[in-house]
Amino acid sequence: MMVPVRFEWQIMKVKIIITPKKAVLDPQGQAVLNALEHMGYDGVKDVHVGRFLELELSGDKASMESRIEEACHRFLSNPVIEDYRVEWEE
Amino acid sequence: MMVPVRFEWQIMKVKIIITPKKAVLDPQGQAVLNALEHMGYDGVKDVHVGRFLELELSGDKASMESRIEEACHRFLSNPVIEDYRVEWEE
Amino acid sequence: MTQVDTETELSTISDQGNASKFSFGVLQFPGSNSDQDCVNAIEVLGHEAHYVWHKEESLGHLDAVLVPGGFSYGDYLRAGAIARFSPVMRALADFAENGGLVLGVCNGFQILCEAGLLPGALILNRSLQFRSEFVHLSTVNSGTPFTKAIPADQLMRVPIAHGEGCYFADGSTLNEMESHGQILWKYATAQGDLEDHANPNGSVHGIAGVCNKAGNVAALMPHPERACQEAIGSADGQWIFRSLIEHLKDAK
Amino acid sequence: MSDPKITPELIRQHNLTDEEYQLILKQLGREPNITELGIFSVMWSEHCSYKNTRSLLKGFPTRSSNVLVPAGEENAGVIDIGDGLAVAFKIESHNHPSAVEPFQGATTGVGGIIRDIFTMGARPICAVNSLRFGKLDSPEVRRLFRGVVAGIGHYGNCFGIPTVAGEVYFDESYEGNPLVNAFSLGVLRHEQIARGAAQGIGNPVFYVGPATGRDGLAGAAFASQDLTEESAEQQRGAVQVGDPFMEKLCMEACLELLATGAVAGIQDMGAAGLTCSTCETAARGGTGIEIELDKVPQRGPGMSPYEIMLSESQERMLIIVHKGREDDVKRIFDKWDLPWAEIGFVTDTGQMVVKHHGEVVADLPAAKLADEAPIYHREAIEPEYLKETRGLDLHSTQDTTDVEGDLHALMAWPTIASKNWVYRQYDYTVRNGTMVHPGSDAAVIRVKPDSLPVLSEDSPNRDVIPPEKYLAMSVDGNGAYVYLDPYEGGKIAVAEAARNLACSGAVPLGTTDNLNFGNPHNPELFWQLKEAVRGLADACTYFEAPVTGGNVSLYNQNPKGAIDPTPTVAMVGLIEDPSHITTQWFKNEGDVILLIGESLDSDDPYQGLGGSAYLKVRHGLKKGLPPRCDLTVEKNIHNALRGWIAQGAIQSAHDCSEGGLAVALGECCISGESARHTPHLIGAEIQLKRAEQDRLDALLFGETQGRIIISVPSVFVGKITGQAEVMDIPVEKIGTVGGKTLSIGVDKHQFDWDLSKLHDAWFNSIDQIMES
Ligand SMILES: Nc1ncnc2c1ncn2[C@@H]1O[C@H](COP(=O)(O)OP(=O)(O)O)[C@@H](O)[C@H]1O
Ligand SMILES: [Mg+2]
Repeated sequence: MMVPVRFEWQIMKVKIIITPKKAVLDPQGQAVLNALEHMGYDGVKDVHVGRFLELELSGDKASMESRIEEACHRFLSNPVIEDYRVEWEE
Repeated sequence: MMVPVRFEWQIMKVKIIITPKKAVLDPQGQAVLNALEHMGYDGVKDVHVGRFLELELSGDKASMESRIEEACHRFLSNPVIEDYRVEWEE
Repeated sequence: MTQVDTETELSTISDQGNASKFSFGVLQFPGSNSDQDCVNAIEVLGHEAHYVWHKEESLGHLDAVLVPGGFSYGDYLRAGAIARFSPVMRALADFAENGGLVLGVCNGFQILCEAGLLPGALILNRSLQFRSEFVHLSTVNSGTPFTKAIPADQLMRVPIAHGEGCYFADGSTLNEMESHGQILWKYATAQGDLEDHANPNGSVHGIAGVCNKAGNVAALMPHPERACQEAIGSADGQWIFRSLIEHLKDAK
Repeated sequence: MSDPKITPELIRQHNLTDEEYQLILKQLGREPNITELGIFSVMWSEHCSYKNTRSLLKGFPTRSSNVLVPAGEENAGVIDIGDGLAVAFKIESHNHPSAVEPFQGATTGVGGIIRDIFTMGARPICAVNSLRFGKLDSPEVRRLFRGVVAGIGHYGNCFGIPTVAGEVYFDESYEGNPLVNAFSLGVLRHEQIARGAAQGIGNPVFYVGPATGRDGLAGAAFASQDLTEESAEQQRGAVQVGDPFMEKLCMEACLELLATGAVAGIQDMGAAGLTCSTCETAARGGTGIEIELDKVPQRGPGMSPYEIMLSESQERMLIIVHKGREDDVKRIFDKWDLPWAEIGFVTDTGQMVVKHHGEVVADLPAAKLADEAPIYHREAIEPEYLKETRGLDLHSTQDTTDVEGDLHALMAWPTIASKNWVYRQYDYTVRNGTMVHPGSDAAVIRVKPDSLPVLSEDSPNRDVIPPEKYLAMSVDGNGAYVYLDPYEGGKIAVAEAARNLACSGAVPLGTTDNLNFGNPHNPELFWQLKEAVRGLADACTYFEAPVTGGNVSLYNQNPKGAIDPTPTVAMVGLIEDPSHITTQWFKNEGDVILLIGESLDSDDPYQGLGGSAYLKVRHGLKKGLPPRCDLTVEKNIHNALRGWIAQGAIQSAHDCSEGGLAVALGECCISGESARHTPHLIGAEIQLKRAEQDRLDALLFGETQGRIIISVPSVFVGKITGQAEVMDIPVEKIGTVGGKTLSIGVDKHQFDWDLSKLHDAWFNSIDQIMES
């Protein structure tokens, strides 16, 4: 049985953008670049391909912030090959 | 001899965020949500996983804009199952 | 390249009877799919294999652990990223910490890297496509528990089947790995040359498999467990398992 | 929420004709509501009811002493393979979804067929695929091809099932309407056969698998329409996404549950999802079923009964459980972290009752819905175009003057070229069972004890270790032949599959077919269907390979017209002994090359060139009559070949198909491969005899049926030719294996091909088109 929620948490959205580190091969970015060139999109100089996550959260923002940072570092990105960036939105 | 360029092309960056359409199953988002729950991140209510592209462009912004829109629709995203959003940055 | 008749040598192993049977654990995550092949390979070699469910918190008594291939948790997010938080992985880390032998294959390699038990990471193949084909492996360091039984110059013909098998580690990590002999296998041509066209996924330096600094945890992208009988195309994968068995025997 | 009124417009949108609507009124004795209308529309679509084809399908042979579950009874047929073991296999199409979204269309196609197999209680052990696309010079075709192959690969790879064989043809008739036919085969013990019947009044009905979303709404109805650009656009909201990970868990959990004995009936939710599974299980059980939609897990809020009932969300199963055994379901599905819900129970009313918020939203007679769809006997008229295609006069095309160029062109032609670009994306080694990988005439799989589903604790067979079994399979179907002569083309599809099995050392067990045709309302297209089915049926009967199931996909047309009529035939065979497993490539220098079968059919006015790859590639023609298929001769040859294989006399066997003798010889020389970039090239020296009236191109590239190239150690040659004479089988010594070239002499002419060049043309052709 679900217990009805007692008091209003904030509902937040957070966006997490994960991109390959510069030193790491980005075969997807390269392939997209080549394909764009091939198709005649000649103003495109470089392409990087990464992952995008959107999380919906409820809770207290301050504590969420540090937990999300931790999740990004431990789980959502792999620091050996990826950088991440977190963008909050209300 | 190279003739110096007469007028400055703009160097621009554009970010493209591609996400599964709301009505379409997002098993990846679901898997990440479950994993976060298991790991004790209990404030997370929903997760969507998409792709992120960063393009470096040179050229005239106005014409680039329409070309990038076109590329998003034709090639970079799969309009059958994905939505995309373009964010410009100078 | 020497050809050794693995089938005959195999029989000498199985002939030794129950006394010297070792017990291998094969981890099972949701989405593991080469788990059964690992068990099959161990049984072909005359030893025992047991599945260990990912929700287990202890491994029980095992001589060695195999982390199998597959798509644990659908490979969602990143291959191996979710599996490495399974309860059994804590037990595995303890087992490895105490010197236990751990061999990861394919998805198992990805999981061990994600878990930090092995250096580096595996990214998308440079072709951006899944690759399923036989490759030749050249053994770089034959002085480890995973390679000691492999005869010098013996190439191993084994299948690969992966979409994210391009090994990456940064320069300083690679240097360190090299100086500790942590690079175990590289992709080679049929003649044993380490040429780029033999590299099916773009791995840095053509690396197919590595081990940790202590030398008791190793993994590779190719599937030796799917190459333990001529009937299914090759028995060369036996060399790796026979190395483990030999090592366990020596350690007794 | 008020239901819309049932208007003629709405009825039409549901693809129901006026007569069909009248029949509904009669069956119900009242007007249906919108949910009920939706249910009728999917149940009476061609996809679910076979209303246009049922009368034709009756002509198929469906029984043999080995058939345990015949076609049509359950999700897939089951055939005995001895020692208490059996196989379940079936082929199914996902053509239209793949045209809309190639990757997801293909994944869900594979997922669907795998579900059909484990629903029978079998553990799926391999997958096979049969594909047709337009010509690869179009970027759109390349996009579809790339997406479909990646999708098939992805599903099988992630699920952990080897994809071991298949075929791909490229022809302009498939432009905009690709064919994606997926096959799967599973194994089980006889005692493990599961049934899709809702048995036991009062038994609870469980829903297992992921939540229901608005996916693939009306997909079954969609599969039963002509594909116009407009409909493709409109249907885009309907794309289903496959989740092989989920299905893998679902299968493991279902097999585990079946072993507990708690299951009274099990059925997958495929096309028409919850609708089809509830009313079919009730119809099979002779019972009724009642479900409450509030209990169905739902992905989004506010789904209507109509949407829930018609959703085609993937990877879901319906399980009827013996009362009192509910806990087994909960325990096992919780172990696998899978969602489950008890949504209803079996009744004795014969009605399918659907409730939503406690109110009845559908109350329909289950058996009528499932089994009493209208049946149509469509009009069939021999097509006009045949007058023209039969009018081909071979004399109007010059005999070849560039044999070397011809062979290069044929070997590089995508339909003939190596499909390694395709199957290198498929995991074909997982499960340690694949003995002959993709790239030979038929794939060979071994069934070992661990291939079988878990056995129940109290089975009397717990301690019985079954022996290994060896299965071969091949899928075939040449649309051009069927286009030019549907009856003969249908026969050839079956004969070629049987021949591929014979070449690998196997005896046919059974067949499953997918009928990919155009709009059946068009009498000419219906004639193609009718004639092709007749050909398939005759040949299946002849080869004693009963049809155990299959699928019909009609309305395959693009704005330019219908596809070439394309029945795809997947045949499964049994190999008695592992030493009989034979592959197509030459092995040893010095072996003698023999051609079994008449090198040229002297009764064929087109000398084997009608509908041939050669005419198409070198003269741009799809004309003439296809080569004739003499089933008696064909079967004789297969029997003889298997006999010689069993005697250990044969090193390699490869049949002549597209491209004829020269292409087959080329393939024998270059198709062996030991690893990445490690082809096994071995030459051959051939000398052919030619009668005066024989054209050179016909001799080399004609597609006369019933021909097999074997290589044999010289000590066996006398024995084979002697036995052949007794059996009245033409066998001719045509050369020896060895050397660095393929060289063919005909009369005084001598033709030579460098093997590495030939290999490059053949092996890399598709890769070059796709990756440049
Ligand atoms: N889509 C595919 N998937 C897997 N294997 C394929 C596919 N297409 C072709 N193959 C394999 O390539 C080989 C040659 O196929 P094909 O030319 O159709 O042979 P045949 O003419 O003998 O029927 C076969 O082993 C076949 O299984
Ligand atoms: Mg063949």
